[in-house]
Amino acid sequence: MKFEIVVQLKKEVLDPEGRAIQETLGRLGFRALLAVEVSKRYVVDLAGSAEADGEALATRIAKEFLANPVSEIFAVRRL
Amino acid sequence: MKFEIVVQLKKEVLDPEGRAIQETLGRLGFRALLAVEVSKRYVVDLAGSAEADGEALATRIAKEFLANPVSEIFAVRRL
Amino acid sequence: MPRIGLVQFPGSNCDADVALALKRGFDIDPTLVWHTETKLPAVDAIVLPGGFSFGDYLRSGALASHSPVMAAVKEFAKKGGPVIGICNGFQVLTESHMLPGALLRNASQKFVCKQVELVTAPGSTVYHKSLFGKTSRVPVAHGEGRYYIDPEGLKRLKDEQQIVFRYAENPNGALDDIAGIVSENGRVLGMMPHPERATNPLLGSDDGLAIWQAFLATFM
Amino acid sequence: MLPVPQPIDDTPGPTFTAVLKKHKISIEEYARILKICGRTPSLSELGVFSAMWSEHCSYKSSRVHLKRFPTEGPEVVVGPGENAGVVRLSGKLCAVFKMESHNHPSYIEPYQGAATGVGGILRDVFCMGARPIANLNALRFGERKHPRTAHLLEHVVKGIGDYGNCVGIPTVAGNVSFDASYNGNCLVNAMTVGLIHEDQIFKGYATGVGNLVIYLGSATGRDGIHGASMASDAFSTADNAERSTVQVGDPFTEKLLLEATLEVLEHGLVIGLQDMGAAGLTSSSFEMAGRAGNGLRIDLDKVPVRTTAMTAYELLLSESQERMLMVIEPGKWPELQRVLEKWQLACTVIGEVTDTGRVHVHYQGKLEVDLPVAPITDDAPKYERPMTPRKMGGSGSVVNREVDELARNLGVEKLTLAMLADTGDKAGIYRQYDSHIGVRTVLSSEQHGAAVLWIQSAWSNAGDEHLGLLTSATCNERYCRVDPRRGAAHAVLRSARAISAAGGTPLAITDCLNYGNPEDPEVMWDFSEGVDGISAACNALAVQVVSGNVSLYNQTDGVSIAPTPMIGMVGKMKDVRRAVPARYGQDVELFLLHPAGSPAFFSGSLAARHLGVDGRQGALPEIPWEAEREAMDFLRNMSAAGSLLACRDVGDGGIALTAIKMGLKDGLGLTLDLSSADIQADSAVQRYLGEIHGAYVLALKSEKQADTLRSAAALRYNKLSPVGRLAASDSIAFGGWQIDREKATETYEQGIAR
Ligand SMILES: Nc1ncnc2c1ncn2[C@@H]1O[C@H](COP(=O)(O)OP(=O)(O)O)[C@@H](O)[C@H]1O
Ligand SMILES: [Mg+2]
Repeated sequence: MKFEIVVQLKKEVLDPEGRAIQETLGRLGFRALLAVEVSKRYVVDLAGSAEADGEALATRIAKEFLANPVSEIFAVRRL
Repeated sequence: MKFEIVVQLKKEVLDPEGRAIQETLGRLGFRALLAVEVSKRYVVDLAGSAEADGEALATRIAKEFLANPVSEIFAVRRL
Repeated sequence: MPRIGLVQFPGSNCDADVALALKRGFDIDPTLVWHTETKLPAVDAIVLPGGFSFGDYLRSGALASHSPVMAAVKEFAKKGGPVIGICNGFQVLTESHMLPGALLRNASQKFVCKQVELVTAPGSTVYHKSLFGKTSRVPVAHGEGRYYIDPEGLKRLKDEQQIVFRYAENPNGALDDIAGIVSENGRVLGMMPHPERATNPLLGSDDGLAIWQAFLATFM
Repeated sequence: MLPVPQPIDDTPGPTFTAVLKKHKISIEEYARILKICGRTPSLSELGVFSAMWSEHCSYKSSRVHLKRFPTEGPEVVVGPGENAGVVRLSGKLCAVFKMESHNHPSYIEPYQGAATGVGGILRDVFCMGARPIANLNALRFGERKHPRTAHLLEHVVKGIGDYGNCVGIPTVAGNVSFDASYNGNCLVNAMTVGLIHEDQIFKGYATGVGNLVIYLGSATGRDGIHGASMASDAFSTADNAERSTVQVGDPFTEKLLLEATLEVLEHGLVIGLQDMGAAGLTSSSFEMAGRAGNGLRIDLDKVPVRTTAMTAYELLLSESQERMLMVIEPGKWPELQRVLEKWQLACTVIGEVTDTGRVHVHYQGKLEVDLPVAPITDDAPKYERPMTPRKMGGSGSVVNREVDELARNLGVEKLTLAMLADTGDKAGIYRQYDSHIGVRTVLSSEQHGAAVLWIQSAWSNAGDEHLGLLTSATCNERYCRVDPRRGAAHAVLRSARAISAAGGTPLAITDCLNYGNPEDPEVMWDFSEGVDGISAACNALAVQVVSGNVSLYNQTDGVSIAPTPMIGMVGKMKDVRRAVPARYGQDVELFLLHPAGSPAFFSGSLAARHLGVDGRQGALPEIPWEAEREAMDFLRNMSAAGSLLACRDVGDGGIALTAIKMGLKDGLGLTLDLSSADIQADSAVQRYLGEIHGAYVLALKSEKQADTLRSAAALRYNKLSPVGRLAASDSIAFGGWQIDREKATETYEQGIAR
């Protein structure tokens, strides 16, 4: 059972990487590129078959290990 | 118009981060965790409204900049 | 007097060290070339120095490889002009496809700074011939130095004798202990270790001088 | 436009009390604010006071004590009070340096907290016009087994490394230790050393009425709002609400800012320049105006922002990183823009210098701040907080006996291994730092002693082609807990010993005084004792304090940290070819240089801590100043004569641990026999594992041995005794105890941050 966990910076937190990519591509002529946000995506494969349990476990993993609550938020999605 | 571009290492390339996460969680007792894949996710916001154009541009950005064809693959998705 | 172009990207930070090494070791004053230049000045060879061009954002070397100056550097190399890329410069070379393969995050996932020993592989370029049989002590300092290439690519590198340096002790998980490779024509060298930092025994080693010497010998 | 800024509602009551509390402003301070304003302040103005009068910016609890530091000396060019201190190295060549804490932010978000700490101290140094050439970091974490320690260590080190490596400044030395008192409050102290020409030192003055105020660097977001007041706050683990104020560092922008700043200063394009550090735009504008005795008009609508709907309050107090405030003559604006564009940096005119002596801030058609500068910068509150001497820990001999007995019960071999693990191999830390970039590094963390940098400069005196700059940072918090005064003196001494052991002469220090809650009279007493200890040591060694930083309120849930006056020292040597490492890799005879008859002691020792002895117990022996000075001179002479192969000052775990570590990383065993050394000890355990003032383990070049012994015989206060050898053997033997070398290596290398 696979889940996707996307971990991204909270809206207000500076994303220097996204900014650098956007600015550099802008200078290279990609004027249509208005913004770039960078985040991380994890795909976890979990044993067992009960979807609810799986989702709970994926959420726990995201919360306790993958995301930094100080600056990041996460979203879990069944694949 | 926003697109998600997910970039990840090719299967045959060692992903030390995924492996480290899995090992750490395994040691901590998360036995149900069979595998972890890590990838980078970019959300690009593009000016203009023609979906096809947007998708073509997002793909071009992914192909020319965001992914390295030697070691990575990518997927583009409209958000 | 050899004319060497030293390319500077925003975030390059070993440019001054390279200039100092060339000055102290060979009394050469390189010409600085800013990344926005579309044409190279009249030079005999090009150095792409180490550092964190564009903050290493996206992938190290990726954004720099699209700089205007890189089109000119590619042109230069296509005509047989000698180029050396060190550390981030090597990453720029692979990202620009001027050298095969890719440099990935170290297997340890950590930045590593230490002296390493480099073993020169056999081959027919100036680099191979002038350095073969020596081990060179040269420092590495990088977070993304794990050389990777697919099996066919590796086979080609070996068949064509494009591998120049191997680590005696692999610090980053590089495939086949690869620390430095050269283009098929032997003119473009990329290496992770920093020969500009190994130019005086007081700084830990002067084995880098022979590497610079070999670079100069590609065109002198 | 309103004639005065919109006043807050200060009707006495719970709401108003809460507003004051949130701003950490006392009722008395508020009365003072009313007087300064001559009316009720606006919320933005209250924010300004809160930031400017925070402990962090105003040093209100510490100022009365810091006056006692010796700050003037023949080589001191700029003392405390500027962005960083300056000391002369040779001719016109000067070193600029400062240490700063980023403790609280690093505990909350270790990676970004540590990274932005490095960024901040770098800016302090380069905004004086100096090129940074070295970073150091001094770290304190909770006990090794505490659940948060490993996480904090890993991320702090990564944050420091990623930032410094990217900017391209080598991290050449540091210091780390673990103690339960830091369980809820780690310390991250970062230091930067730069080089400058004496006549080109730049100060942050907003002079010249009509000159433009320029904003340079990253756009402003809500980062770290209230950060300046947060650093003055004792946070409780129950309340993590402040977690949203994380500042994110961007070392790439920092590198551009560094190059751009040095370029515009070199071209004489700016008149005043200041980093927007703690309390961002507020402190930089008030401080720049204050130093020049001028006023400023600031138009917040012009400030580049990266998020929407920011209030004036937020814009004034944001601590977004990698920003600078500059003052320039209007005529220089076009050229300035050209330079900054090359470095891809945004710059904007946001105001001008006025002759009003006041700061006026406008935003969205309103006057938000109208405050006089001088009363806020110069007349900030200053407290002589009550102090109560602590009851000291009694007799050292009681501790000596207790440790001896406990050690023998546990087994001396076991204790030694435990101490080796505790002070284990720091390679896991320093290998993550680029230590060679800049091609000046002769000795760094890898060689275990003070760092030595080879400074070749056109500004130095002729004949100084091999000039060396040495630097080291340290503090022993266990000593400070036993005796806050001698402990602090020891921190200065230990840095001086390390620098002398490498062959250098100490020049000056910076400090980072990390203490607990100053409202606790015993903590305040610790602090005052610390200042006196540092001053005494500086006077004894003829070095001065040229810069520093105070970090108070290092406490969690009512528990204050051990007093930790971190000392960063800079020294020099004539010829780096004579620099002496603290490690040695070959079979060699060892000698102990030590004050004759000096006592080994267990009070505050590593052994005592391992054996669970109460850390406040005991007493530190008096510091033998004459002997210390004589030994340092002797070492410098021996180094200059090229007699020393290696030299290591005796530290944690006493002579045995020091000698073991001298060869362990190179796979060497040891035989150590202290029977010919002139050490006072009641037991063998104390002799070998007890700690000692002013001692060094060293190895001599064989052809210089006879000469060295001869000159040592003439020493008045010190003895040089043969004490055994480093040898390619499988065992470590001392005082009748024996440890398997491989076991020791394994224990040591499990080390730190693997
Ligand atoms: N946080 C740190 N950053 C950089 N170097 C460090 C750090 N902590 C320790 N070191 C270096 O490691 C070496 C050994 O540290 P030290 O505290 O002297 O331990 P020991 O005496 O146990 O070897 C020193 O050269 C020191 O500069
Ligand atoms: Mg030491």
